[in-house]
Amino acid sequence: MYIYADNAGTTKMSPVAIDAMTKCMNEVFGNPSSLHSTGQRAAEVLQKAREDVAEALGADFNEIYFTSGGSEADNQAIRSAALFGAKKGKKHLISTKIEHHAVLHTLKKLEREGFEVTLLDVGADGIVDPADVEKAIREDTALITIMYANNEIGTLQPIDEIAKICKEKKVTFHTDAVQAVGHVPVNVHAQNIDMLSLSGHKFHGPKGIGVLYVRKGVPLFNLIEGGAQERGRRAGTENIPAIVGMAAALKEAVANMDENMVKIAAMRDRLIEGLSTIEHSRLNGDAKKRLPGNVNFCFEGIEGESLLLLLDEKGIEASSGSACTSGSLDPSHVLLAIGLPHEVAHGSLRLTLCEENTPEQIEYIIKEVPGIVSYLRDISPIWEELEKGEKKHVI
Amino acid sequence: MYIYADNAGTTKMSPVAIDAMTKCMNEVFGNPSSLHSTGQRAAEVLQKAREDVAEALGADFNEIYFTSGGSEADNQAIRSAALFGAKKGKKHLISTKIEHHAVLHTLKKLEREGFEVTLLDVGADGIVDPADVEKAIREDTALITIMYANNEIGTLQPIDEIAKICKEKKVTFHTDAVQAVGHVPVNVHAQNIDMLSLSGHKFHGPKGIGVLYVRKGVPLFNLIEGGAQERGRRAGTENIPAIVGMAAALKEAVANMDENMVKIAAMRDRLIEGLSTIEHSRLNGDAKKRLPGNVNFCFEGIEGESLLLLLDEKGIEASSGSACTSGSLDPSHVLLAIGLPHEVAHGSLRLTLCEENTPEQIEYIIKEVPGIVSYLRDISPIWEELEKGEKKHVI
Amino acid sequence: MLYSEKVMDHFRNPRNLGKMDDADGIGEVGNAKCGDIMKMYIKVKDGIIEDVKFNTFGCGSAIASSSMATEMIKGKSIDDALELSNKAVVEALDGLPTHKIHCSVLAEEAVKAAVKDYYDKNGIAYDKEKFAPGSCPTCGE
Ligand SMILES: Cc1ncc(COP(=O)(O)O)c(C=O)c1O
Ligand SMILES: Cc1ncc(COP(=O)(O)O)c(C=O)c1O
Ligand code: FES
Ligand code: FES
Repeated sequence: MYIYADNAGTTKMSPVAIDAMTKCMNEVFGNPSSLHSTGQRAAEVLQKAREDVAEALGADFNEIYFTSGGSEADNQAIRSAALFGAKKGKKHLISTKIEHHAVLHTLKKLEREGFEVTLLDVGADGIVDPADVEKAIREDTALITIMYANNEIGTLQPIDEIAKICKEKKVTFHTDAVQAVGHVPVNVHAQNIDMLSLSGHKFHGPKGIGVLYVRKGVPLFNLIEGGAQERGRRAGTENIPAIVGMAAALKEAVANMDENMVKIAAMRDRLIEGLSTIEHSRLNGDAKKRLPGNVNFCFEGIEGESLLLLLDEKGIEASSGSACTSGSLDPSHVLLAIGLPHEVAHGSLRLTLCEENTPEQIEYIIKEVPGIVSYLRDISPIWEELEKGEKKHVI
Repeated sequence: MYIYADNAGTTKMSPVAIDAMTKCMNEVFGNPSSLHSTGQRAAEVLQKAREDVAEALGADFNEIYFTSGGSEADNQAIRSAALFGAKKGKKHLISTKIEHHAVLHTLKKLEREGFEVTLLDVGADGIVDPADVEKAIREDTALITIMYANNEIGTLQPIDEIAKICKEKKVTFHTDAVQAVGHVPVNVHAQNIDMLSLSGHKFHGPKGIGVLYVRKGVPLFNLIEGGAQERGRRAGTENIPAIVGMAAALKEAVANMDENMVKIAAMRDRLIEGLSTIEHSRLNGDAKKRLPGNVNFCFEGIEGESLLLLLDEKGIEASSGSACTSGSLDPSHVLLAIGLPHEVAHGSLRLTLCEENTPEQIEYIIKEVPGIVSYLRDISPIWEELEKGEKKHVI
Repeated sequence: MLYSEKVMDHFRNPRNLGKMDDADGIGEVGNAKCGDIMKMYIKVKDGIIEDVKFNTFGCGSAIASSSMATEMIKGKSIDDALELSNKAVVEALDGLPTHKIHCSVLAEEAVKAAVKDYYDKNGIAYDKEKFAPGSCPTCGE
């Protein structure tokens, strides 16, 4: 059996998106800045895609800026809000400890440039408390950036409450919704979101394309200077085929969202149930307030990478918060933030599902994981100590 | 007849590139950072494409950084060199007046941040004098950035001489080769180029993807922070399909370059000859030291946009340095830099050819342009004054 | 498409195009430096604009705006012609892109300049205020 269960890493493009994109590459190759028919045809297609994306987000089309992906959108949003804040003497930024590196590293850099950054803790459930957000706000707070849904443990943050606080306190609010858009309902206007980042390849759209939504009236600075594309805020010839492919995928995702959410969440819950029978395991992140497709477990006494490689042998493609997968040796900052000790954080497994997965696949995973976990524990000196009682079980 | 003659604006993707990309979207959808088979397959494909691109440029594969296009590459190269220069107290940057806005606007922004920028003049032939470059170098010069070939008038700059000067004077040299790569020979190591930008869609590859080549040992700073992709220097999930499509297009372009250059230059020269018979017209940029496919003319007494629209009616798709086409009212900074007065600079026509164009198309253009120019002159009050002798002809 | 069908129609088939040898008033506005000059000729009889012609150096919307403006004032009284606003021209053209609005301003000014020339030539007194050299909203000239 072959099971792709790493949909938070990236998704397979939907046939609808591939078709839209291929058609575009063949037929709408013009540069929308060109005056001739081929260029103007491209401009029309671009406008249509912009309107489709705006509609899917509950935004106006002129609040949509196409970027090269989620990382660029995060960088531009945060840097922009920081710079405009600094102009008014506001140099304080608020975020959480569980953000994606595109957010955390941008904040780290701004810190070196003289900004002050408050990174809020999250609870053991992986969720930030809106009261903590409110308490952290200062006179000089320029931006609050908090992710919509976490990419590792899938927890959904209380975006509505946080956005309301930001609105009351008149602080710009950005959310990295890369993992959320296309999977759970998002409506930027209704939810009072000022800025939002998304990425095409997380909902069966193409890679290398994303969106930064910026509410009308919120100033935006350029990360990439040059031509007057995207109303002068993002230079570079527009990537029409990818934009069209993303718009098609997003439309499809939103149209099928209700149905998919139910179907995927059912598989998720069965998978959580099945893996919970493994002793000294634990589900990371709140069991209910999480993305429909996210399952994240820790198994004490084993290390994530070996688990992934053995699963891969069985045809199960998953990922891990484990350091080794990312070239760094530190365990996941997200798992540490929810209070896991280092040695446990190393033994994590992330299975992220989509509507293409089947209940049969879930049963197969439930059948295969325990054996692999046992095997790895058998060869693990840590497990030996734990079993002998020389060390205490943490979970 | 339908003639696409705006290949400097963007090109139609080659079937080889579309196939490579579509195949990739269907089969190699993994995230190369993922450890499982699908991810590792993507990592292999990425590495192969990196090697192909490196080979086409005469670089090592670990000197290749994939970006979202030419603009991003230009921004990153210039900002990076400026920042590393500033660390050593070097805050002087040298460039020319005819660069692309991705370069000029980045320099303008750095100027506001405290850098000093020298923009060199070019001759009436649209070419910068290496002696001027040498004279402009100071103790505190951090970077020299000069384009390989101009996007409006197609002039090829004396890159070899300039790079040699930079090497001797130990100043980092970047070239925006967006218009050159795939069209004329480029070899970064042989030519002593430290940094080079290119963009996929200018040689029948996909949009939204480009390359920044950075010689080993030249430090590079991140424009986009986040994940550890591109050896930690450019965050964001790798756009494998576009990278593969670009690599395929570049390979194809390089393989056919000798043949295409001869074929395209012959059409270019015939087109220049044909348009030169129009009175009070002039070719912009050196007649020989120019891209094989670039033809750029000014016609006194007329305005570029109307010319483009009427050509489009005849099936000829071209572009103009005319302000009106770009949403700004200033005429092309390039045409002004080669000494054209404003009113003449408004009447420019850029025809940019590729190997898909045919000699029949060239004859058709030569047949159609004069009539349209006459018509526009007939209805132009400026032409009336010129003809009555109330104003002097400039060209 | 950048331009509406109306704009393209007036651009392709400009109405009242050409010079007029026996014009009663000629107005020229714009400036070659910024890429647009309009020259408008009017023939006036009993306060009515009997005929109008124009020549334009400029972009598609400049040509279409001048064409539309001539159509809108032909056969009208001078007073009516002076009421012609650039807004009306834009509306009649089914809209113009934002950065092209100034072309319609030029059309309005060309009409005014032609009328002013007619008044000057015929020694007719007029309210100078109304003809204050409108500075171009785009370039300020
Ligand atoms: C010389 C030059 N530099 C940079 C660019 C920007 O490339 P891109 O549009 O791929 O960002 C272009 C093309 O638009 C160009 O011609
Ligand atoms: C929460 C989150 N933010 C940002 C990103 C970055 O998106 P991209 O890789 O498209 O730049 C990702 C995915 O990698 C993500 O999961
Ligand atoms: S007169 Fe033409 S833009 Fe001002
Ligand atoms: S004449 Fe150039 S914008 Fe109208």
